[in-house]
Amino acid sequence: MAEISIRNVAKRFGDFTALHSIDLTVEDQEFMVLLGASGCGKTTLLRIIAGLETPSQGEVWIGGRRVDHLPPRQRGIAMVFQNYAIFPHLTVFENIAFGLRMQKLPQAEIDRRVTRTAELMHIGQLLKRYSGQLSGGQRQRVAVARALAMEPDVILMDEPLSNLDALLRLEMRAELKGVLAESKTTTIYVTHDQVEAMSLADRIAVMNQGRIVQAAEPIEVYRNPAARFVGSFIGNPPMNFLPARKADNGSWQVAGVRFDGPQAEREEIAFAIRPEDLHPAEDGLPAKVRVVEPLGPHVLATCEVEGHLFRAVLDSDIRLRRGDTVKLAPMPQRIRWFDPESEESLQPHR
Amino acid sequence: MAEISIRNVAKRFGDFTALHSIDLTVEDQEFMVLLGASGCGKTTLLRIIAGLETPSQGEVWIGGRRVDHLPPRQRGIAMVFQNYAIFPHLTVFENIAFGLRMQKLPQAEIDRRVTRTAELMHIGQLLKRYSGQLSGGQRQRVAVARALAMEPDVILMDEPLSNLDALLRLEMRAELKGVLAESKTTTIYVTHDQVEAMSLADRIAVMNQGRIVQAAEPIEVYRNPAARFVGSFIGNPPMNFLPARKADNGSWQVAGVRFDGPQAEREEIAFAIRPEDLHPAEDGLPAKVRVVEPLGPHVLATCEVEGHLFRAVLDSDIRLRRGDTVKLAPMPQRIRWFDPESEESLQPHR
Amino acid sequence: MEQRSLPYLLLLPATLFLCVFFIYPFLLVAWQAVSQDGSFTLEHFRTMADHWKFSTAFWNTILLAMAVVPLQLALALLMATLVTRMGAGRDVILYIWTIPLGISDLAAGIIWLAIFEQTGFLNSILSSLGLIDQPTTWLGYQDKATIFIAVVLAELWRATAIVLVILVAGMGLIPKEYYEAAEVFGAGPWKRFVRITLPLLRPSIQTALILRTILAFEVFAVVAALGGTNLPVLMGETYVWQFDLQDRHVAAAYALVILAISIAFTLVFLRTLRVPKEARI
Amino acid sequence: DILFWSTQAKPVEETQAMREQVLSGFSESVDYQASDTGPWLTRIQAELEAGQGTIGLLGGLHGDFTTLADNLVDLSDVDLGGVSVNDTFQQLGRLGTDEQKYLPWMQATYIMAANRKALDYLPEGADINALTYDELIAWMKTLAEETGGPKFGFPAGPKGLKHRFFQGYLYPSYTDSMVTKFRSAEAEEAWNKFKELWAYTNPASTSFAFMQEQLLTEEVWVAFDHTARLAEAFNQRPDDFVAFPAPAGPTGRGFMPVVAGVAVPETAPDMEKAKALAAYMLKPETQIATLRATNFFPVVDVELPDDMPAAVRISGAAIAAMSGAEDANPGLLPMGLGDLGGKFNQVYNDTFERIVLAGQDVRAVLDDQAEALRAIMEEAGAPCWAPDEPSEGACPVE
Amino acid sequence: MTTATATAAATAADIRRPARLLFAATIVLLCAWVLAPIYLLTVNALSSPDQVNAFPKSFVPGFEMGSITFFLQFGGVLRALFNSILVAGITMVLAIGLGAPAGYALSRFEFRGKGTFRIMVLMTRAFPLPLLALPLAVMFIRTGLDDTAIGLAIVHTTLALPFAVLITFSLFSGIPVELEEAAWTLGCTRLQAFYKVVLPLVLPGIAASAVFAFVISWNEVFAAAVLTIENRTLTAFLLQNLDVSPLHLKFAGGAVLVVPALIFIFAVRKYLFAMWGIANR
Ligand SMILES: Nc1ncnc2c1ncn2[C@@H]1O[C@H](COP(=O)(O)OP(=O)(O)OP(=O)(O)O)[C@@H](O)[C@H]1O
Ligand SMILES: Nc1ncnc2c1ncn2[C@@H]1O[C@H](COP(=O)(O)OP(=O)(O)OP(=O)(O)O)[C@@H](O)[C@H]1O
Ligand SMILES: [Mg+2]
Ligand SMILES: [Mg+2]
Repeated sequence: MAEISIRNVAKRFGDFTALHSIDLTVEDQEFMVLLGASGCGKTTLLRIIAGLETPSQGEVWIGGRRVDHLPPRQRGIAMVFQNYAIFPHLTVFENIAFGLRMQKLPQAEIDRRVTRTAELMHIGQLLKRYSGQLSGGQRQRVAVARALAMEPDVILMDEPLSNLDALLRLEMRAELKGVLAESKTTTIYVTHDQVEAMSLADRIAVMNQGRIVQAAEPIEVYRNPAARFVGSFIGNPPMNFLPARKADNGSWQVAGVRFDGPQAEREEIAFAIRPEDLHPAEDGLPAKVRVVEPLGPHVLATCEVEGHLFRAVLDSDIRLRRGDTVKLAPMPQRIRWFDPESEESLQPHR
Repeated sequence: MAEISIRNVAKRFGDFTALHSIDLTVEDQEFMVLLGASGCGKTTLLRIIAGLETPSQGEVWIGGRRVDHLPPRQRGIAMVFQNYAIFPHLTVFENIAFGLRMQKLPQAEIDRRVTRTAELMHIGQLLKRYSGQLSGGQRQRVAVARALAMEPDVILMDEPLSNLDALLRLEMRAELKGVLAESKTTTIYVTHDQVEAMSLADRIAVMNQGRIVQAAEPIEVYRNPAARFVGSFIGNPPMNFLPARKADNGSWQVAGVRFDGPQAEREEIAFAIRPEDLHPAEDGLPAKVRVVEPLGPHVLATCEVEGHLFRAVLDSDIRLRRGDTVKLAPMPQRIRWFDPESEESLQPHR
Repeated sequence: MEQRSLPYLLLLPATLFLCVFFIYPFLLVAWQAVSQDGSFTLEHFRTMADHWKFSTAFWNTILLAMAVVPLQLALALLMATLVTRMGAGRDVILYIWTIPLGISDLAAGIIWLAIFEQTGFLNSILSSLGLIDQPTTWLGYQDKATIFIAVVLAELWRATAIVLVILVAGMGLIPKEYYEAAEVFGAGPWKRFVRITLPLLRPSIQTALILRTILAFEVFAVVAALGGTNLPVLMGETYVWQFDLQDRHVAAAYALVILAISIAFTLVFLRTLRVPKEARI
Repeated sequence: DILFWSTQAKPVEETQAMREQVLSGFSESVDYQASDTGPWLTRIQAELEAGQGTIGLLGGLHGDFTTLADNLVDLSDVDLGGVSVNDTFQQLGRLGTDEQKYLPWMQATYIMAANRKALDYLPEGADINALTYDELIAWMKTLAEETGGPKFGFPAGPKGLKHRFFQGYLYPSYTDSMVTKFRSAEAEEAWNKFKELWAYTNPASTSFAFMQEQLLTEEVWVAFDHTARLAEAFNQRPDDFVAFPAPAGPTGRGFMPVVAGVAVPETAPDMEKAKALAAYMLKPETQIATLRATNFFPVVDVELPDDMPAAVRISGAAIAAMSGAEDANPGLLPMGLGDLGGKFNQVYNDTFERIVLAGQDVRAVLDDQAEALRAIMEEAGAPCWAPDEPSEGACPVE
Repeated sequence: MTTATATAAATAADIRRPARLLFAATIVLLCAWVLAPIYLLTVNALSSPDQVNAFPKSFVPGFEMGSITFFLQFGGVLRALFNSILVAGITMVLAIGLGAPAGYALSRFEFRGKGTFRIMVLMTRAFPLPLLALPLAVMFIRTGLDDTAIGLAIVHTTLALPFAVLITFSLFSGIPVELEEAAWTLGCTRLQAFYKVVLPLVLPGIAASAVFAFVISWNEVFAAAVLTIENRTLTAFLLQNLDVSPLHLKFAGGAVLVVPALIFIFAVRKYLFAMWGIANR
């Protein structure tokens, strides 16, 4: 049982508030991914959970125990640091074995676990090296292996795969997911790779400027962003936003096109659509093409609609050139609406 | 004029050969991206160009000058380090200004450049902080800003955006490209993000185990991998490979399906197709679905074809379940063939 | 949280130790400086200050420290830098350079006296080179300047090793990536030294400076060996008052003066070489 | 074990000789420890303050004991087995009290030594055994001029015993006084003479402590020092060096004996053994052994055997010539000063440093230092001693 | 370019021929500067009294062992040597044992009283020991610590402690806190993290301050002379009166005093520089 519950936690560094009142519960065995802009407080939150930073207010509970006053070692966690923190005076083997030795496991068990996690991380042949003799990605994998070998109740990972190439990453990601699920570990995982987030997460918590904006299942976060920020942050490229002016019959006028929308006591709200939910069609939004970038099977067209940036991911068969104007129609069930002031979602479809 | 030319460079660490005879020319003002698996020698190569590591053999030329015996500072380069190497005793401002002060630029010019690059990297409000007060991504941006501020002839960047969130990254990427093009800088850029590689690179050099396997334009690397490794490394998910047995009329038998193929004096060669170049069709390869992962607009289906791993990226409208068998047809013009021994491409289409 | 009490806990053993074995006897001695037959008086300080040798001893001490300590720091920095740039043989060189560490001030005084004596090694060399035909007097009472230089040299020789080892240990902890970054950004060896080594070495430099300065204010054996009575220093005067003149009160007053200037300089170093918390590695 | 805690016989060779040749004859084993005055005094003071200790017997110079007088055991009841001890010294050992605070142990004095080479430059008609200060100065002048550098040596270093020269030699020879005429016109002349002599003195003298070294290295050719501190020169090269009496001035040939004594602190762990050891130290055989070991002369009546070391023979003859001279003017060690002895010495040292080294005006310095001297004498309340006329109450400084 | 290590290789390009020559010359010169006086000491220790007193002095030893043997023949030399090592050893342990935790606290925590503690530590070094010796001796005699190795070691520890505290402070300041944090999350208590992660990294520096402690104790005469009687240390036993001994014995004594200390430094040399092979981070 290792449910993590963060209650009303805040952290201030002098004048600067890195975290404003965070509330978050991670279920036992859940895989929670933290997503958020650089500097939004992800690392700080992890460090507070690990007990490396004292919260300025609030409580942290792990497995039903209040832990804010416990030292890190008594919290039953393991952590992968953003910049690895590999011990320079120990070999890779000893780095991975470090936590196990602290638990006074028998040597045979240590060997077994070290070898296993090292193999998992594809660093089996580096066990005798020192960190100064490793590449960046290799170091990072040592850091992950070190945490995994602990087989803790809770594992905290701060961008553990950021320095790996796509292929390895894909593989590691799958391995990680498998291993963590098998060992029933509760995981909090910071990443800025949305594909990673989507494919690993049971739930994603999106952070913005020291606040948690939405914590939900990946597809939910992707499809139904709770706030404009989430839509604009998630998705690569992110959601497009256009102003919508109230028209008659509860419908809204967007760039000269009418759409059904939510009931709202506003003159203007925000219309939102993901770039991949667009297709060329006669009744579409008039978009002036600015840049066309090939993305393998698709093209990313960066356009302008009534002076607003507007991106579309289209099939690469469609021929587009700079300066063209195309009509892009959104898939109706994928249109989302946001309040312009609170920036929260106006959800008519549910 | 800052063409970089690397001639027959090798690097050994004791017994271990990190680079085997590398030959690579980067044109003046070219944007070259280095791609390769973790530990393949990218950082080592950059460090040799920068002069931080002495090659065990070979020559390095920059702008027509042989530079192997020059110290780094006389090579006219700037570098972004994989682990940032932000000076802990200096503020962000002074970190960015460091190289400029070395050049004894007037204070006004320093202020101007620091402010400009800091703004570019969105760290304008952090100029008074020390590195200990920055998040990982912020540090990384300081490292990039420090290199950009130098306005060097050659800039070497080792995974400069790896710790940034997707959105910021997208933005930074565009800014970087713009700034570097404008300032006519020759760039070598290490990344493991293929999208980044594709969208930034004039040419991509793919490295494998200390060798350069292919150096060509992005679309070429993507579409016509020079070696099996390139295909298996690039693309997310990467190319699928299946064994092809010689049939009559110069055609090849793959998983019971016949394809036209190259002339080759072999009994068996490798058939290759990218996951996104597949679509369900009656005459397709029979694939047994193992895992289905949603990827936003698409699904990634991990299947098995005659016992071989086989991935397909399909439209999310297609309903698939674990255990189903689907017939997946490759787009004929996208099929590639590789020699099973040399692993090099057999290019019948050109 | 244990965080709060932990530092105090860590300081406790040292503090207790010092209270029993230093503070307590120190207070007894300090009391002697300001008391006569059990009542408070500043008479002893007056006696001390009025003595004709006091200001000479005071300024000699300060001057010596000002000459020796910066030179030592510079020399040790040079040596430490050389050591870090050395490949093979580094251990041997470093060992050689730390040899004077093991030599007491008493022995150092003897060695250097043997060099500067009239029939010493310096004159022996000079005369065998034919540069002089009569042994020159280096340490005569009129040669205050040569005596001063001789003392500086001897101290430089004897006590630079301490600074060296502190600095070498400190330099060993500076990650080399910072040097690489500085190199790439155009810093030559000298600039790297000034802009990277020195600031990152600040805690070590501070330590070395403080310790050396304090020790410099206590110089005695070497000065006495080379300078005899010609170069009175505070520590020597303390001895004289304590044992020759048998006036413990004035001796204690001298000791307090040494303590006071030591603390004054220490405070200066602590201030000027402080590393802000956020700027640490 | 009896711990013999001493400020004498400090040079390692002498310490070793004390242990092996002098104290090995005692019935108990003796741990002879010689140390500088600093540790010596600190240790005994600590034991006295703590009220318990390990030191059985103290050995030191007359001056070393003055501060400790209150805590020393009366030794008048020690059975000396019939040896007759020099009266003057025994008197000094009372430290101005009625009790025998220390027993005289050994004595020495200061004499002159010269390299034979220097004798060639003696002024016309001068008798080396009856030199005057003027002749000495003339001699040194010639030497300095002829040999290219000053050749006189004087132990003016921090460990040198220069104050005894001023107290017991210079002052008596010119003023027939040590204290009373401190600032007299004669004293002024004495200092001026000394300044003259200083001009031909090796300038490095301010770091000299044991003149035997400089004599041996021939840094100086003629020197004034304690007999024990010249011994090595005579022993190593007896044929190269001569000893002769200190020079004479207008008021005679001033000289001063130095006496070392043994005392028992009240904290001695075994009083009887300590006293027995003290008595042993005064036995004639012990005294002769001590002479061999330390070059300090006996304080009891003994017949010296013929096989004494060269230093003893040579300096013994010079001492005899000095005390037997017609114009001999012996003085005594300061008495009754208690713990002001150090400051008393300092007055002379300061006067020397200011007049000779710092080159200050003689008159002014004398006036100044006379005040300090007077204050000390008054604080101590010590009556005059030879060569000053005995006084009622504190010895006056005129 | 055959230089082995990466650092050496990286900087190799910097040091081209004239610079390289200068580099080597400086090293040689500095070695000579350190070694020459030691050499002279040895020459004289191995010469006969006549040779020592001769002028011009000879620069090659006469290989007369007389003076050295004189010292080695002293009864109880071995015992005194043992005492010296014992006392210095205890001092080393005490100084590091008390000093390192304090240095750690100073480097890792911000807390009230930090400045006061630093000053107090420095005071011990800034106050002349001979004055403290009396009250300490009284205390020791009363408590039975007098004339024991531990008692003397305690006094020497007060001398060595400031070194230990300040040097370890500056060393700990050079270790990234993150490494420690990683250790905590891997199940270490603060103490365990300290000795498993921090300690190995600062070992050279710790060794350095241990050497200081050892040497300080080894060379200390005053307290040793006052506080040990039966259990004399070598310095107090043989050599405290070196400066008033004949010249040839001064040199021999100096050599006898120096050699064991040099052997000690040589022995710990590999700890001093043990970690150099491992790059940081
Ligand atoms: N000092 C060294 N001693 C021994 N091997 C080393 C040393 N430095 C690097 N290597 C090895 O050389 C290979 C190349 O390292 P390099 O740092 O260039 O990799 P990279 O391509 O940058 O990898 P990454 O993407 O993980 O940063 C790695 O296998 C690494 O383990
Ligand atoms: N010691 C500190 N003092 C002041 N500000 C700090 C300190 N540590 C962190 N911050 C600030 O707090 C904010 C949150 O930092 P944190 O490291 O948690 O970001 P993050 O979400 O992990 O970012 P990244 O993805 O870039 O690693 C940042 O803006 C950072 O500048
Ligand atoms: Mg972070
Ligand atoms: Mg790398």
